Parts: sequence; C-alpha cells; structure tokens
Amino acid sequence: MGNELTRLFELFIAASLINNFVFTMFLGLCIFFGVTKKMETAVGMSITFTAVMVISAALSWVVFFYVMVPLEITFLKIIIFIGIVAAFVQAADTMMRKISPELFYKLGVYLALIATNCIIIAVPLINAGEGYSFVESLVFALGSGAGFALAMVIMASIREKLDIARVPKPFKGLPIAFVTAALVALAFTGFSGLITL
Amino acid sequence: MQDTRGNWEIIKDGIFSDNTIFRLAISLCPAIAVTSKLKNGLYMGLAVLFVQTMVNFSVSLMRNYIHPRIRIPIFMLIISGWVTVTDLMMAAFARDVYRDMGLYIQLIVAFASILAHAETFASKNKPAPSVSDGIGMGIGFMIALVIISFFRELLGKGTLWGFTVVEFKPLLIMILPTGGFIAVGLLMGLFNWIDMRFYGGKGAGGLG
Amino acid sequence: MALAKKEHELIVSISPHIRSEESVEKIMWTVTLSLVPAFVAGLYFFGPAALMTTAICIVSALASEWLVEKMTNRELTLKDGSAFLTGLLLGMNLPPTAPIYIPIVGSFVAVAITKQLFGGLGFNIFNPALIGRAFVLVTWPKAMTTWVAPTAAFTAMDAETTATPLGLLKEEGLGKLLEVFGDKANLYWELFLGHSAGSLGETSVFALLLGAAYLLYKRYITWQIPGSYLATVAVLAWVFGGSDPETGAFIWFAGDPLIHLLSGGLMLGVFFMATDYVTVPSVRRGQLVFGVGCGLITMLIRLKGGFPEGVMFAILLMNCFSPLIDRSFKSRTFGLAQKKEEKKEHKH
Amino acid sequence: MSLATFKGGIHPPDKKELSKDAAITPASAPDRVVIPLSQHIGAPCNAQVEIGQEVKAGQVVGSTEAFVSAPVHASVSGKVVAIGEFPNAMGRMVPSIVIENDKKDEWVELTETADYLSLSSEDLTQKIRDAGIVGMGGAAFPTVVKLSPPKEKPIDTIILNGAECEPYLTGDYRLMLERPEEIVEGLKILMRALGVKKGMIGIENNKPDAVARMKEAASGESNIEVCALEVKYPQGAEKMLIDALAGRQVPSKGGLPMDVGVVVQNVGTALAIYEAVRYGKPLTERVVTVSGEGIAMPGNLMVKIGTSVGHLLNECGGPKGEAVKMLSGGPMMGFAIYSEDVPVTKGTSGLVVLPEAEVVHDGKFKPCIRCSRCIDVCPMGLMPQMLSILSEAGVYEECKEYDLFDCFECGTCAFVCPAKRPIVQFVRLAKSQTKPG
Repeated sequence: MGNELTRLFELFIAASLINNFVFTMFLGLCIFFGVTKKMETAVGMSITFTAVMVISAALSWVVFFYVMVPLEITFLKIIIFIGIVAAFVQAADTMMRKISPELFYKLGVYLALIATNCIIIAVPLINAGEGYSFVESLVFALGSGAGFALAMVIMASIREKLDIARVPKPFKGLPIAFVTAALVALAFTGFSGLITL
Repeated sequence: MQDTRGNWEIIKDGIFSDNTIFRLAISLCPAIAVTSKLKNGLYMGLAVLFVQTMVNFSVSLMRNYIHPRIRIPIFMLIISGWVTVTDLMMAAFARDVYRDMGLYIQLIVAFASILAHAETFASKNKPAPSVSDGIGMGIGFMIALVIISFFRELLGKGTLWGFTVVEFKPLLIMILPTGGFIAVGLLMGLFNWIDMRFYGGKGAGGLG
Repeated sequence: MALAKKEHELIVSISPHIRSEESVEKIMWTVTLSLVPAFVAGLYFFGPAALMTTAICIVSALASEWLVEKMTNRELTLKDGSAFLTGLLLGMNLPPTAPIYIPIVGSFVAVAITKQLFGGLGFNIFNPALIGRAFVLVTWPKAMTTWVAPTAAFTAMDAETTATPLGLLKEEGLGKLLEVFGDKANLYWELFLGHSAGSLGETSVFALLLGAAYLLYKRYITWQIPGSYLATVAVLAWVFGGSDPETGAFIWFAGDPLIHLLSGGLMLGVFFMATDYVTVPSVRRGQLVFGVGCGLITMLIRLKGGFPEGVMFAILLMNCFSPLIDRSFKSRTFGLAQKKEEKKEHKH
Repeated sequence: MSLATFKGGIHPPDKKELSKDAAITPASAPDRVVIPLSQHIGAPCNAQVEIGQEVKAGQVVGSTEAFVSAPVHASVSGKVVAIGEFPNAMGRMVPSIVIENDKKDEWVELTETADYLSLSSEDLTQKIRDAGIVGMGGAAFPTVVKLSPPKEKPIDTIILNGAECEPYLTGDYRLMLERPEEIVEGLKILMRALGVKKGMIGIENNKPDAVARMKEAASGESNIEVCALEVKYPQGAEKMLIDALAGRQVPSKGGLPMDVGVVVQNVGTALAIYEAVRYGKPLTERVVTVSGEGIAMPGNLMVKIGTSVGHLLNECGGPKGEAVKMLSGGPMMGFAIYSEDVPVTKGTSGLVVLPEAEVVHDGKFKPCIRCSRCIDVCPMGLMPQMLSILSEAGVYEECKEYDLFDCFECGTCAFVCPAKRPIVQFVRLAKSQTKPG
C-alpha cells in the first residue's frame, strides 16, 4: 500500500516537473504561447485544462480497456479518443451553461479551444501507450495538468515583466517568449534524474 | 468565398508568406519536439504534407454534401482517419523514426493548422486548388522543420542524417528541449530582422 | 540686478535636488571587489589555470556586451561593470581547467542572450552568469564535471582529477568522504578554507564570507535571502540528510548540516547569485519566500536529484518564480491596515 | 528609549549648520512687492483694490467667498501700480497685485484682544480666517479649513510640526528658539478653537536646544507634550508625524489627518495664529531661510510677503561665486526657480542657493536594477520602482494597482536611486495621465 502510494506520488512528480508537458515534451505550445499574455486567462485556462484532462483520461481509459481492447480495434484509438474528448467537451459546455452560467462565463470560453488541443489528446494516447492502470491514468492526467498550470502561471508572470522590457525589436513578442521558454526549460533540467521510474 | 489565385501562387504563399511555423506560429509542438534530427524533421514534414493534402482533397470533394452545422466533427473525423493511415504506414515502413516520434505523428490530429486549412480553404474551393493549398502548406511546414532540424542536428551532434559532417565538441544542448526552444526563438527573431531590415516588414509576431 | 545667473541660465529641474552618492557603477564594482578574496583563494588553490579561465570569461563577457550593444545601436555600458561582474562570476563558477571554448560560449550566452536579448541590465529574468553556467554544463557535461585536486595545479601541469566533496557524498556516501579527508573536524576545516575540489571560486568558504560580510556591512545585500536560504538548507540537511553509515538506510534527523553548508557552490550562490537585484523579488517578504524556495530545491536536488549540486538550478528555478512572488508580495501601503479595520467596523 | 518615528525614510546631509545660528532679522523694506492672489491651495482671490489706489499695510487686497481659500493682505503701505499676471515660484503665471512701497509702513488699525482664550471657538476661527492664515510649512493649505472638520470626524489631538526635516531650512528652528512662548499660545488657541484636550509638539532631535526651549515654554501646560523625534526625512510629513506621535496611520487612498482625529499645524503657523488672534495682525510676513553653499551670508530673515527673491539675495550678501540653481523651499521637495524676480509667498519656507559643485545634473538615467532601496525607504510603503517602470513604459493605469495616488512626492526614492531615475517625475506624469480611484 505504502509502496503503491509512493509510486503514484512519483508518477505525479514525474508528470508535472520532470517530464513537464510544456518544457520537456513540447505539448500545448500554441496555448502556452497564445494565452500567457495575461495572468487571469492563464489561470482560467489551466484550471479548465486540468479538469478536462482528468475526466477525459478516465473516460478514454474505460473505453480503451473495456471496448477497444476486447474488440481489437486499438488501431482506431486516435479517432475514438478525439471523439470522446470532443463529445465530452460539448457535453461539459452544455451542462455548464445550464448549471452554472457564472462558471461558464469564467471558464467556458476556453472550452472551445480544447477539443483540438494536442495536450488534451496526448494524455489518453500516452495512458494507452504506457498501459497505465485506471488510478495511474488519473494521477498522470492530474500531474500533467498541474505541470501545465505551473508552466502557464510562470510564463504569464514573466511575460508581464517582458512586456515593459527593452527587448530588441525583431525579438519582441513570440521570439523572446521562445527564448524565455528555453531558459525556463534549462532551469527545469535541474529536476532531471529526481525520480527514476 | 472562392479563391482566385492560381495553383502555383497558392503553393508559394503556403510556403512563404503564410508559413505555418515562422509566420503564423501555430502547430509549434512538433517543430521543437521532433527536430533534434534532420531525418525526423523531414519525415514529420512529409507526414504533415501528406495528411494536409489528403484532408484538403477529401474535404473539397465532400464540401457540397456536408451540412454546415456538423462540419467540424466531420472534418475531425476525416483528419483523424488520414492521421491513422499515416500512423500505421509510418509504423510499418519507418520503424526507427516511428520509435522516436510515434506520439507526435498521432498528435498531428490535433494540429490547429490542418483543421484551419480544411475549414477556411478546402471546404470552399474545388479539389485542384485545395490540393495546391495542402501542398503549399505542407511544403512550407516541411521546410521549416528541415531548417530547424538541420541546425539542431549539426550543432548538437556534428552530424546530418546521422553522418558525421564536422568534427568538434558538439553542443549537446541543441538536441535537448532548451535547444529546441532557443533555435526556434532565434530563427524567428532572425527572420523578423531580415524582414524588417530588407523588406520593410513590421515583423511577424504571430500570436505574440 | 544680475546677482545670480540670468534667467535662462538658472538650472530648473524637478525635485529632489539632492541625490545620494550611490550609483549602479559603484554597486557593481563594489560587488566585484568583494569577490576578490574568493578569487585569490581560487588562484592559490588551482594556480594559473584559474586565472586563465576567469580572464577569458571576463574578456568574452565584455566583448559580447559591446557586440550586442553595437548591433542594436544601444548606449555602450561596458563601464557600468555589470558585464565584467557577470564574467567574473561565471569564471568563478567553472572548473579551473575548463577547456577554452567553455568560458567563451558561457559568457556569450550569459551576456548576449540572457541579458541583452531581454533588454539589457535591469530587464533580464534570469541570473546571466548562472544561465551561462547551466548552458555549458548541459552542453558539455563531461568537461564541466572534471575537477582537479586543489593543490595539484602548482606541482604539475597535468593535474590529478578527483571528485568534489558533494560528488563523493552523493556517489559513495559519508564514509568515503571521511576516508578522504580524515576525520570530521578536518573535513570541516578543509572545506572552510577551500582546500577541496570544485569550481575555482566556490571552494573557499572563508574568503567568500569575507566578501559577503563586506557587502552586508555596506548594505549592498540584506540578510533576508542569504538568511532564509542558509537556514532552510541547514534544517533540511539535518532532517533529511541522515543515513546509517553501515547500511546506508535513511534515518530521520541525523543529517550533518555543516557539510552541506560548507560544500559545493552554496556560499557563492547564496551571497553573490541569489542576491542579484534584478532577478529576485523586490519586496523583502518576497525575498524570504525566495530564499526558502532556493533552499528547498537545493536540498531536493542534492539529496534526491540527478546532480550532486543543486544551488545553480535552485536559483534559476526560483528566478522563474520571482515575477510571480513579486505579484503576490507587494509592499504594504501606509495606512492600508487602518482602512481595513474601518471597513470591518462598518460591517458590524 | 528610542525616539518616536515612522517606517522607512532617509538621512540626507542636513546642512543646517549654515544658517542655524543666525538669529531672525527683519529684511529691509523692498521698493515694491508683488502679491499673488493665489498663494494657497484652493480658489484664488479676487482683487479688492484698483490700480493707482493707496493701500496701507495689513489692508485686504484680495478675497473670495470660497471655503477653501484665504484672503490676501498688503504687506507694505503704498500705491497699487499694477494688477496682472506675474510668475510665481513654480513658474506659473498667477494674477498678482504690485504695490510700490512708500516706506512709511503705515498700518491699518488692528484690534487687539488681551483675553483671547476666553473667545468662543467661532470667534477664534473667524479671526484666523480674516488674517488669511495658511499652512506655512510649504503646502499652504488654508488653516481655517482644518479648523472646521465635519461633525462625524471628531478631533482629539493637535500636533504642532517642528520637525523641519528638509535640509538647509532653519526658520522653524529659530522661531522655536526665539519665540517659544508665543508658539505655545498659538497651540492653545488652536486647541480652544477645536475644543481639543491634547496638544503635541514634535521636533527632530537634531535640534535639542529647540526641544529644551519648547519644553520649558510648555512646562506650565499639563496637556501639551513636547516630543523629540528621530532625525529622518520625511519626518515632517503630516502622515509620518501623526504615525510617530499619535501612533495612528492616516488611511490610504485619500485619507486625511482628520480621519484619525488629528489636526497638524506648522510651528510658524501657530505663531501667526497667535499674532492674528492676540493682535489682530494679518499674515503679511514670514520667516524665510536663505541658505545654501552659493550664498555669501546665509541667514533667517523676516520677509514681507511679495518681496522678490532677488531682494533677499541682496540682503544676504549676494551669491558666492556663481550660483547656478535656486530653490524655493528645501532641496527634497522644493521647486527650482528660474528667475530671481519671483516673489516670496505665504508658503515660501526657504531660498536655497546652490553653486555648480552642489548641483545634481539630471543627466541620463539608467534602467531600474530593482535594488529595492526605494521600497525600503518609501515612507508610504509604496513600490516606487514599479511606479517608475510602469510610468516609463507608458502603462499609467497599472500604476494605480501600486497605489499611485498615495505618493506625496517626498523624493525619498529618487534620492536613494542608484540608477538616478527621476522617479518623482515619473509619478507626476502617471498622476497627470490617470484619474484617482
């Protein structure tokens, strides 16, 4: 039991810090560079993304192991996973509108961007590829979401500072954001070797 | 809205003025993730070229039969279908490359640019220009990946396509994550500079 | 009645009309001065190679600064001492016998990319010298972790390579470390003096403390970051750093804080890198958080991570968080507390 | 026991030795005076005289019905020769009355009141209003306004400000040495006018003899306390003084001393109040410290309002060497004046003349290096570094998140800034580009 918990904890740390989606796996970069100009959006986005990642990981796991594996149609996983995510996002959108318009006003705007985002679809694909158990899948999704959120918040706070910096003109905007991401990624290499799974 | 440009022009624009990576700055994930080797960069580019062209072709063929309300799901289905085809082909015929970047091949499905081209171009144009658009975008994408991976492999390992080109103490960092970000950032800044210096452009900030 | 100068010749400017004598140049050169003892110690222990490495660092740092400022048509700022200081700090963070391309590339990355590309002095997000070092460490891991024994440099040109105390501790345990240094008292003493392998400017705790004391006395640095950083490292080393000498099994509250405090780049990092004005939070309370964060990550990496030393990565990682800390810890505006109390009363 | 003070602050060289031993002497009568109709914060006065009219000293020459305002009196007897726009010390053109001095020093009839402490609160306030008294520490806020607080804000303490924390200035110090009893009487009048039981006098501890003299003068008064304060700029700022002496912080975002039950008056103002109530004398003269390394004989002069700065320079032996900069007020918050023709007004506490060697040239400044010095010293607990960076970048609205409007421009931040950034200028720019709130 203790061992199991330690392993899950390590999985979480690995997913959030060591194999950070943004800084070491390069996933979700469009979002990462696109919406980190304002702290508020970055936070809203991170919360929404983490929630969607965890829930779609759960749904995909169930479908993958109870439907696709028995039917031997795992080669269709791309199509099916994207269907699941899209359907779930659509459902979440509708439910939020009805149940909590306030929350929808805050987070719903980001939902539209989610369906076609690689960071969301990557989670079930990796879970399936690694053969994670149900709980492991959830922890992995949660860790990835936390790592993504961390990256978003760091980047948003740095970019507020960059906005008023005297960056040479050709590098203003995206190029300097890339260089910043490079240096953050360099700092994150400090975490490498922290946990060997 | 029918596009009035000729096929060649469409291809050219896709490669240069609407370059996905350097000018529009979308679908960046593979630009960094798979470009530590020239070979991977080229294969990724080919995969995207294939998928985009086929998606544009299929969407264009079916454009008059798709109900507008459900067009996005249909497009997604088409895209994921072609991505699956690519995925399986790669797995079968290019095993070493596939081991390196299987996940990213699968993730082509989530490229905003592919859906964008299907939605804004292919669904409104005849098959021939749509294919041109797909080819243009794909080649532009491929060129960008090749440029980035060229620099990264050369600097990071001193090799190209796995063959040793120069003997020196390679900058290992260039094939690591940091190197990917820094290469894209510096190349983008360089292109902006060239654009501003010689063509009087304002610099493409992309999403920034 | 022309007593004073004529109208248009009187100087008109905005208040205040007097200024303190502090200046950016003065700060930079004073910090540079305070690094001299540690640098001299490095020369003493590692010989001419240390001088060579540092000199190349400084020259290429200045060259990079000049080059970028020329290219971007900026005012030349070589005299303000910041590039010189960056070069010196980077040099002191390198192995004494680093091959020549390491200081050159490191300085370029430090000054041109980490500082100038972000807008020059005052706008960089990361500590330039540390990014320079991290860059070359990741790029040439082997050359950057080849250490020479501290006295060998004088006796022979081909210095004997060895491991740093922290490297020994991590790879082979405390027992091996004591075997090399004799007993604990001797280990402490040698570490304090700087008679151990490591980067050329980081080994002598004594010399570094001398410089740090001067900076503290001149109030160029304050106690918040060094204090919280060192305290966190000491506590964590004590709580989590212990293991059974026979079996290597983990024991709570049995660690040796002194070894961790005296070894590696901690003292250099704590007093000269983690206190770099530009890249740390501005408000003192935020600086406490910064220091604790640095301490946490340092010990996390030292005890659990893939590297024997974590000071550099800890400071860089906390540099990432500085803007966030700055957002969360603003200074307390005079009279704000009163306003809140008033509001409370109104509610009742 | 450590002395009362506030958090933050700086220790600029105080330079008071230049003029602190010079007793207050009356300046010679000027040939003409230029009396601005707006010498205070609030509505300007309307001229009550005409060109060519003969006026006596103490005669009202300008007044208005506006609440936040104070009437203006002739400081000499003579003939009104011009009414028009003349420059003041801040370089602004203001409507002024020019009187040619006939040097007869004829006064209007003044009503003396020997048992002034038996007057009612209303009568006292009216006398103070008629005398045109404003805060003489520099801000020139009409005193009568502070004496009429709204009912829901009861006042329980009056603080006399004898801190005089600006370098060079010694006028208040000389007044406390030379006329302590009258200052204490002024305080008693204020306490009676507001019905307040507690009076305090705060003096920076670099003036121990002034502390002693004031203590002696107030020894008979059980409800008046004289306190020595730590020597630190800006100890004399109203909010800092209240914090140090009463232990109360005036609320941020537009709070006033009356919100914490305190009224602060300058010691010079207290003296003027005493003279106004006891002798019916309007505010027509004030102490001006003429000092600085660029003046031959620094001193403290009793000067008629409206006297030109050039006349004062003459009185003090003229400039020593080449004076290149002149300040109205102290070097921390005073204004650099561009002409020696500007007049002394009710708010002019000093004239500082600086030679080249003492002048700080506002050359190129550097980017902020975030050294935190300004944050440490800001008496208002602000982050001047952020204000200056944001203002420089032109994002003025964001400055409000850093409590822009709580800054009272004391200059402490700019004094310590190693990058020599003109922080006060940036703050003023941001303030002018945004609205409070």
